Amino acid sequence: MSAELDSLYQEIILDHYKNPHHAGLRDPFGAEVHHVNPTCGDELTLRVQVTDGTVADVSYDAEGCSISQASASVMSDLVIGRSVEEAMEIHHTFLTLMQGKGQVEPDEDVLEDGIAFAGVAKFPARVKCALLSWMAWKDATARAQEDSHV
Amino acid sequence: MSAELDSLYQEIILDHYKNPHHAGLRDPFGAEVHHVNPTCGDELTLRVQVTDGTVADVSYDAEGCSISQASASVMSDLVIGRSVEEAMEIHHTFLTLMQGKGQVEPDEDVLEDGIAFAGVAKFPARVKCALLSWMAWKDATARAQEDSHV
Amino acid sequence: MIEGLLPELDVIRKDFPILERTLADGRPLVYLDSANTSQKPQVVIDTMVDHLERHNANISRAMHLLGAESTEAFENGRDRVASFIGAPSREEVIFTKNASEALNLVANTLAWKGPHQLGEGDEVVITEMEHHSNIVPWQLVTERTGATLRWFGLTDEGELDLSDIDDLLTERTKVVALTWVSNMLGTINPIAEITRRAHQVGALVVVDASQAVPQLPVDLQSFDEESRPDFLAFTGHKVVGPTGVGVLWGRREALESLPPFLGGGEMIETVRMESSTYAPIPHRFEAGTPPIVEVVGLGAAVDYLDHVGMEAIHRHEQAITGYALEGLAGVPGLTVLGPLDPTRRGGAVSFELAGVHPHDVATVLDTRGLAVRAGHHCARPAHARFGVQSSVRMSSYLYTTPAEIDALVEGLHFTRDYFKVS
Amino acid sequence: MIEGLLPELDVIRKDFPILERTLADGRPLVYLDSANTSQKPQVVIDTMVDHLERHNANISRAMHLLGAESTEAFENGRDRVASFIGAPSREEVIFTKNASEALNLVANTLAWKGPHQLGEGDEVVITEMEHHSNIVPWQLVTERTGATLRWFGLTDEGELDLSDIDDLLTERTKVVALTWVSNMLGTINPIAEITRRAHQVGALVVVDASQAVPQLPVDLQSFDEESRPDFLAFTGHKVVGPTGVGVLWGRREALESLPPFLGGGEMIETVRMESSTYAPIPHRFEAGTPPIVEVVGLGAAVDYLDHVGMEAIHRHEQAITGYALEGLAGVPGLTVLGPLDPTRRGGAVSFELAGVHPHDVATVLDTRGLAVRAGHHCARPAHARFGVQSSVRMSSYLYTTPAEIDALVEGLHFTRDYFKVS
Ligand SMILES: Cc1ncc(COP(=O)(O)O)c(C=O)c1O
Ligand SMILES: Cc1ncc(COP(=O)(O)O)c(C=O)c1O
Repeated sequence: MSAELDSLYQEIILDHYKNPHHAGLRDPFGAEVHHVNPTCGDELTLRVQVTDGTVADVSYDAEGCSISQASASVMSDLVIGRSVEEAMEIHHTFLTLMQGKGQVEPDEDVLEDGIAFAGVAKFPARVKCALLSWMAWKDATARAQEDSHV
Repeated sequence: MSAELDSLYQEIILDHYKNPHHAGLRDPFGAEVHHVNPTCGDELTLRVQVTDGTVADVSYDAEGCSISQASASVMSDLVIGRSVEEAMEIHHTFLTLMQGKGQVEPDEDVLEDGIAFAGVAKFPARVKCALLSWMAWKDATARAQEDSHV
Repeated sequence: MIEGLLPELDVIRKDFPILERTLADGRPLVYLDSANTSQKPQVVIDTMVDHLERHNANISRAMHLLGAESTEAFENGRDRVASFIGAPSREEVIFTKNASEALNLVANTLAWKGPHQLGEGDEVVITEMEHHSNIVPWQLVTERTGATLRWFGLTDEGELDLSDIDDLLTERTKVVALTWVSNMLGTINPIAEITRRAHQVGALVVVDASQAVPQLPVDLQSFDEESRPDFLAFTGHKVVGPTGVGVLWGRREALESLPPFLGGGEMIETVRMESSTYAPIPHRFEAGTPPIVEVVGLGAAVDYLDHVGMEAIHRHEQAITGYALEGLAGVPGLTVLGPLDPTRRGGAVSFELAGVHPHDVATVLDTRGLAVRAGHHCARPAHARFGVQSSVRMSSYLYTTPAEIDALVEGLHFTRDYFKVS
Repeated sequence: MIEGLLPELDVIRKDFPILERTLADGRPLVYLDSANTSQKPQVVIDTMVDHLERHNANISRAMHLLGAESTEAFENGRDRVASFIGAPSREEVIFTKNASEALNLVANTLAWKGPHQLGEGDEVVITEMEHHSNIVPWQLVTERTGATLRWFGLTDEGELDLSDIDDLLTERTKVVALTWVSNMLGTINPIAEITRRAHQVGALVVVDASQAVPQLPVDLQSFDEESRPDFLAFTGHKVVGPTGVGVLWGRREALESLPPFLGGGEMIETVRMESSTYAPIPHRFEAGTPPIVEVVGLGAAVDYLDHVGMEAIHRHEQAITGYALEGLAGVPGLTVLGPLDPTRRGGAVSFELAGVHPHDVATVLDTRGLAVRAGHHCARPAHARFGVQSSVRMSSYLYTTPAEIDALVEGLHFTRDYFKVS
């Protein structure tokens, strides 16, 4: 039981939860979105700045549980500075991990601290928490790109 | 099986079905109602004339099955010429018989040809057919009385 | 031997516990009322029981193990249904309480502000062969918005009279709502062709597939875009599933263009006292606790049908219907309402028997263990079109045998004798 | 010994098969999420199975033996429900798909022509402690008709703030809609008193009894006329019945004054293409095939509760809730939202645990077999009122034992330790 819990609440997650990276809304940004987990009411405002096809910045303001907060922190670490294409691939890899019901082996080279979320996949009720920031990021990035194409 | 059927389709019922009494709409009348059995679409237009607290006349135009047609015929026979009060009591007796699931012994003194419907009570799907004209009569009589009190 | 029957009919019949029931006098039940509601195979019942006894919890909102299991079972039902009808996306599958609610959902929301809001000058086109559930919602919304209700008439053979289609479908037409298979006449309508024509004038097309989905292999993805309806409704209890659940499939953009229907839990994003925002489809249209165990049962039901195979079920229905039409043709004074070619119709066969009221026919048959329907089958206008007030209807399904049709025909001869019809 | 517990709690627990389930590590299930949905006794499941295996048929419309049996079972469900809530007449009991539909039925139809039609200048009054299902329908109908939505606020103790009742209830008030028992705070509202006041200004009163009917003995006939609500809604799955069925009780004249809601089969009298007439209540509001097996199951459910006795169940809930409040008070950093006197509240207890997010609390408890709810429990405005985004909620029912409460309290201590909260 404690082992099961420990697989969910890995040290990395608790560290990011207590000291989230990139938190706080910043300028400049190309798009801002507000996402809600309607199940529980967790809310997230997230900004993305895309410059020349690169995720120049991600910043956010989140109210939520350890998993959703830590996920926002890890996600920002992973995507900032990447090309949108690379970042989308990381997003895809993370999504596959989350939907794998604990059967997918995480790839540390791609996911870095994100591998700590492997245990979340075994808690279906918490998968949404881990995905909230990623979904918001994807949405915001799409909008930022749309705008930059106008 | 035929015995069961015969208990439903008694000669009296088939006779009334083939030669309905009081059929055809007549004047004068105090109230006219149109009732429908929504299950099957059987329709009945029925007129009632109440004079000095007596059911002076009942006439009707019915489209329907043997049971509903025969019931309209027997009902008219039973109530025409009675005081509204007496007729309501007969109505009540008939209703009790119909809702008795075949357990109620019919009273020939009160129901006359109406006792032939005792078998209908064992066919829940047909009880509505037997009651259609009675319900219409009750409704029309109430309206006729209301109007005469105005 | 009749061609096209399901090869293992005996085995299939064993799956349906109710078919083992014997009635008074030890007569077996002959259930010929499947267009009204279908019987349920053991696997559907067992799946529901297992859910209630081991996994019952509310969905989405619940954070615990049972909640996760229940949510997964429920959403798996959505996957199963989506794949059963070949829906382009699982999110386009909305669970309602029955087909009637699904049709009302569309009609009702078109009264309110949105790109398709109805108003004066707009027209809604239906047909004279609709079930009441695809008539009354359109009467209500047109009365309430000032729009006009129009309809296709029927030919003497019981098919849609398309001769005035150019007059009916105009740029004023905002919605065309029609049944795929008639529950009274058995007619199969040319859905793709009518949809294409309706789309040319910019109308939304709502298809009542309550009788089609149980009988025909339905694959929405196989339609090309112009001829694919915008909405499709059917009901769980006619596809060997439980009562209490229906389905509205809608093209994503069409669904997204509708304003909210019922408001409440599950369909929201954020609620403030002043105003709320709404969840994306499908949840946007699923207010309150959904029919959880019913969706779980429906998933098992469409799995069962898939397992037998919809092509095979369709062939079986055609074979039984053909056999029935032949048998009925041998009963003096019997007139079938609707098309007589079994390859061009569904499995509901309505008829009149001269000299005996439909109720009386049904009662006589009932005492012989034969369950048929008598009345207007919720299609009063179609009856009126043929100048009849009611009719008798027999309707078969994958468990119906030729012997049961023989029993029906025999029962009808008996009925004529009993009522001394000459 | 705790006073007020059900005397044969062990026997009652045996009636609920899911309670025998063991989870990972062999831990027993501790189900403390009954305000979300209740578990089902064997008799409810068995009654549904028997119906599906032996009596399944569509109702009313069917003319045969199965149809008659099914209709009788269904209408018997209506009798049982009517008697369970002391309805003045069985015809005042309408079956919907859940409580949300019941509330929407009233709100939605008030948009249309009729004696109570809403419009500009009219006001609808709700409260800040409503479930989303009693907020959103009123937001939708007021937005759509131009009426104004107003609401009672809450005191710091979690009770209705009635200090501005004279300002809120005026001759402009057309509807007052409020919950009897809060699903988040547990608060029991003075329904009779508020109804009396609302009736004085001529408003209709709609009571959301989703949490009241499972817990309190409800007897509508015991209210005097002025203080008896006009409508009362609740849901099957919270009274040990199945999903897919809800109840709207309405005073006859109030129901008769509402225009039709969903149109279709069963709710009509006569249908012509041009226009239709409608059936009397209750069928007028039951379009399409109703939740037949669900109503049969609900009948068995309320019979079961009657058999145990609602007075006894109420005492049990109070005893368990009192015991829980005591236990929770011993957990450092734990704050209960809502009234603290167990004799004046229902069985849902929401709380915060300082330093640990509700989700994380729920997950830790879940790994110990404890099922509680975390989130806003579909009552986001009430959470906002208390400045919190979400909370943990435990909710008991007739099968809950003091040992389960002990397990919860122990689990909360463990949670604090696990997250190193000091
Ligand atoms: C107070 C209250 N009202 C309404 C509802 C809605 O019930 P349902 O989801 O069954 O429609 C609930 C339960 O979720 C509730 O607790
Ligand atoms: C063609 C058709 N449409 C709609 C319906 C309505 O289905 P339900 O009663 O399940 O809402 C039926 C069945 O009764 C039907 O046959």
